[in-house]
Amino acid sequence: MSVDVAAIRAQFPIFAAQDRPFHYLDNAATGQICAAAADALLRYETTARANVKRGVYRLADAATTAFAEARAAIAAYLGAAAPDEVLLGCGATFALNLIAHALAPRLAPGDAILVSELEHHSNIVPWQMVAAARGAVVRAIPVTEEGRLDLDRLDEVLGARTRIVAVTHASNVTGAVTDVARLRAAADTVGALLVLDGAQRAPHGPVDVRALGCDAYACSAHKMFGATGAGALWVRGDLLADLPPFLGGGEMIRRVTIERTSYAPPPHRFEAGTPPIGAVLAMGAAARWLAAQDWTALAGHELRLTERLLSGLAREPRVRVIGPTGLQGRLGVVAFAVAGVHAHDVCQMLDDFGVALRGGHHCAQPLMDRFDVAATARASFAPYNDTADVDALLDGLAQTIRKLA
Amino acid sequence: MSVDVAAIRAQFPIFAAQDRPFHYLDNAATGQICAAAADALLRYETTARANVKRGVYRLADAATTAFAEARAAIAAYLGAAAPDEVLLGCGATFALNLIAHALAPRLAPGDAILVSELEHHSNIVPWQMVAAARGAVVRAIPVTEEGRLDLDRLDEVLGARTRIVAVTHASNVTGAVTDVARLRAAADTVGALLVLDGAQRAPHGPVDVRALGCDAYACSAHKMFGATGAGALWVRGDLLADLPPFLGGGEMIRRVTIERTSYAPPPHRFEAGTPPIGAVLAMGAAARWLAAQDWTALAGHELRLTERLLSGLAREPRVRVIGPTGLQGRLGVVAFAVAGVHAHDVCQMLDDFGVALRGGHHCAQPLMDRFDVAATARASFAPYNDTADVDALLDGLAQTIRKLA
Amino acid sequence: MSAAMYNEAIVTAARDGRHARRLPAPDRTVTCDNPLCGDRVTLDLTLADGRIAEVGHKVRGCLLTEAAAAALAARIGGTAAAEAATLLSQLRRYLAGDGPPPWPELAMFEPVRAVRSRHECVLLPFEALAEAARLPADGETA
Amino acid sequence: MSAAMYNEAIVTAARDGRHARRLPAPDRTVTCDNPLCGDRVTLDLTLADGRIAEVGHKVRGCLLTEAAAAALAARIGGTAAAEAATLLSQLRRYLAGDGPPPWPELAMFEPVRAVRSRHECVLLPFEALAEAARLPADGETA
Ligand SMILES: Cc1ncc(COP(=O)(O)O)c(C=O)c1O
Ligand SMILES: Cc1ncc(COP(=O)(O)O)c(C=O)c1O
Repeated sequence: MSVDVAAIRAQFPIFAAQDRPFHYLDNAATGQICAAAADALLRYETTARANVKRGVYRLADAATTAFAEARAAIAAYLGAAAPDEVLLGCGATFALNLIAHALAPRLAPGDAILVSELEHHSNIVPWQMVAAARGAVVRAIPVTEEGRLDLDRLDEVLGARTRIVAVTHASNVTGAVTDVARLRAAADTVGALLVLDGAQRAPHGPVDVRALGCDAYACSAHKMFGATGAGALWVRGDLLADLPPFLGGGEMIRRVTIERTSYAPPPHRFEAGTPPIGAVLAMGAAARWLAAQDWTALAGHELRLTERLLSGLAREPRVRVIGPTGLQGRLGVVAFAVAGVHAHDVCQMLDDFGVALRGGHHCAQPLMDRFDVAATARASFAPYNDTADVDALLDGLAQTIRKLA
Repeated sequence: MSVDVAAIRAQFPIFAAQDRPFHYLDNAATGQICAAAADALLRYETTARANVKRGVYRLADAATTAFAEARAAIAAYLGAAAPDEVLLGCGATFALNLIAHALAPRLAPGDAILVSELEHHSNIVPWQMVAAARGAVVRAIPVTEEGRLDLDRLDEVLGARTRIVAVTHASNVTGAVTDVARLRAAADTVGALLVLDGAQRAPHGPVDVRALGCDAYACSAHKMFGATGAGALWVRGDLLADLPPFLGGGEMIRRVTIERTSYAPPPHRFEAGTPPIGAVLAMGAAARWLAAQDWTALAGHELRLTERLLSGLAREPRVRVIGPTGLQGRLGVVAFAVAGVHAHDVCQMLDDFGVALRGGHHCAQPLMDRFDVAATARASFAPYNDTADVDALLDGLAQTIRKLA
Repeated sequence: MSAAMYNEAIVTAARDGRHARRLPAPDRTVTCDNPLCGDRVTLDLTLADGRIAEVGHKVRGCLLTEAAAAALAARIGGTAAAEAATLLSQLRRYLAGDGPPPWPELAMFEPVRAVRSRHECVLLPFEALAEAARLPADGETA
Repeated sequence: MSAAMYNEAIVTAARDGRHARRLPAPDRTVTCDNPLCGDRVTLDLTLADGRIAEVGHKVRGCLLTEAAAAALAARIGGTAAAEAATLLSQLRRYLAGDGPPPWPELAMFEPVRAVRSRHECVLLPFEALAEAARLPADGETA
């Protein structure tokens, strides 16, 4: 099935704004905003701005309604049982801190939290903080040579004291997609909760949190073609009802006195203060845009680009790909190291070719340690990418290697 | 000095977008966005979007630079000694939670945190949470009949165990501006830190944190004519250097292993994950806009509107103003109760006159308890308001009272 | 138009003070807060054979909440406690624009349907009722 | 153009391996990480009479960091340790577009001035030096 990339690009304002070659391959760091999301953001901020949840005048009521509709759209995209299971905040990092903090009281000294070696720091550090506060320990699922969770070795790290398993749904470095069913089954054997970091997976088609069987799911609007500054945390309703709040402030309370405060029911209990209203409305619009696409076609398109890139890289003897070399169970995220050329220099040189790549540790230092590299360059695909993007990368890389290696 | 309100309105896109009477008097809940901020937001999101702090390609470098410039503009507006003393996050509520959490380790059981009876919940609940975690207590400065901090009674609540004084710079209900110099002197007698909630004061002209002598200062972009979803926390440099992080995640670390994490220096240590980039750039533009205004003229303008409103309300026997009836040491925030008509009904009726007012407890329940009212209606002024706004309010209110009281 | 919201039926209902008092010996008492605005309804009930006998309410809230509480109190006597949850969900759906109100007189709230931020004002007394119905006998919440 | 950044002077400096080794008995050792990208510079120094005698460096970083470390090591011998802080701040100002570089050969970093995200790559070895100079004798950080 072929994809009309020009038609997709027409829905992303950034492309019209570029006057030089623009091969944007840094989608894992941030996606481009779709027109629908940009419109929702701008319309709210410049023609309909009012605070939500408290005002009764027309503008305030409209903002409150729009906010609820955005929540519903995001909930539908994630497959939540009800909109109120979705908590809105300022990003995936915030969402992961929220769930870590809210689950902390369930941890006793000696309990374990299981993450993995390929997690983003945002799904490691919050758990380390919580573990330190509660006297719990953090363990990590090892990673295979292919850059996948090594679930065959789960026994080594999952134990009777494991209370929480928190792993990514897809790696922001290797692109590997997690076998959630197997993890869920394993977590069940010890009664552990399963938290998924969906920051990378959510931009690649509808999520079904109930089919996945997880207990919580985090994602970030700016990677989902929404605006910067919003994110969502889904939590299974019955679990959510029991969780304590994270931030304190306006909108999350039932009753405040100087001595004592009681809290509102979810989702409000978890949404202190004025939310990032514009970015949330944009996230709602982006979720609707994402839900309306043909993901069979788009996923195929992204994987064909991945294949083209992987085979091009395979022809460069100095290049080592960190991640699966096949196309099964992976997304279009490809990290690679170039012998003799540092990732920053690769990315800097490629900029001259209009190619936007990310270089560094990608907030995944344990994974860099696992593969004993200091940094890698990374290309990551979105529906608006095409073969010209891949070819520009490969061409620029060949020239860079000639010049600097 | 008179103010050219039409010229100011021309700089706020919302006014051109209204096709019916629009008397926006809910500025204490959220201000309208200025064109400069809207442009910065839209330009970044639709033509220049890239993640900050990690990329080397042109777009990413430009975003990183713009982000640093926004930080510098906000720092300048607040009077910070250096841009890196300003931490960027998603709002004042977040900022207050951050500072509460970061100061928590300094509290021992039996220590006290001093807030006040007129605080916004966002400057009460975080301290209650921290106090509960550390075995500390929260006390409150009482409020006078005029709705001001009763600093004559400070002795009753400030003690040798008071470690932190956290009060608002200006009340979001009564409009009273805090006598910071007196509080600072009192805090010094017991060696307490002074945290100011500047959410309401910051939209009314440049702040000078060093002249105020506070240790930390929080403010919120959406009340400062920026976008929703950003806020800033200033912390005195030497104090900041010693504070532990709040959220964990990407961008705030120095080195992560599964066992142990070390943190980056400020401000990065306090900015986990992708920041709300668009809203921060808009906040920078708003800070520049605010800094460029003539605040002698604008403050006089806002107070003349306040005076007109207060004298109009004084002519309604059913109306009781909660707050100072004079113009000294106050901002243009006026809350009032109407005997026999609930605040929601007042606000609902006024909507028919195109008047946008807020009704409710304004996230200040302890203050409502202090004055024994369930809810009040509140009008709050910005530079773009004029006497027609005040007159529409007074006219609508008279008709509402006739109909419903 | 907001003025439509203050139609005669609503204003009259809100002024209906017949049940606006605490009961001396309620079987169940529930207080419900609207967390977003701090308004509060306290409902006292007596029960006989699983049916609601007497009702008293105390409202600290707007005209809509007062009218809803009065309308509830005027009609609820004799209703099976078990029906409270259905009543609440039908009223919620009605306000959301879906279907008729559970009782014809609640159609006075028609103008409120368009204003989402006021739905909770109307629902609050019915939420208190539903919560009371779920309580064990002699239950009390604060 | 990014290619300008990889001018001959920088590439040559980066390949200058003369001091790219750990010292056997340093008086001071400092490791500096770039928190944003994880790159790392380790600097070993020996001192004589408050002046820097020998330098060795180990760089895990990009060409710019390598070139900066090599340039530092090539020239620093004989400089008073107390000057390290000045050196760092002058280089930082130079990159920000303000004034000349502290040493003429550091003008090879001219093309880096326009790319803010790479400034830290050039500064890192000089930060390590400034930190080493602040240490008490025999100090060591990790
Ligand atoms: C005095 C005061 N503090 C804190 C806040 C909370 O700020 P934010 O809107 O950023 O959550 C507000 C506004 O709601 C306020 O008025
Ligand atoms: C896997 C993963 N988790 C979490 C995050 C953090 O999300 P945010 O950008 O919302 O801070 C990212 C992106 O940076 C990511 O790739």
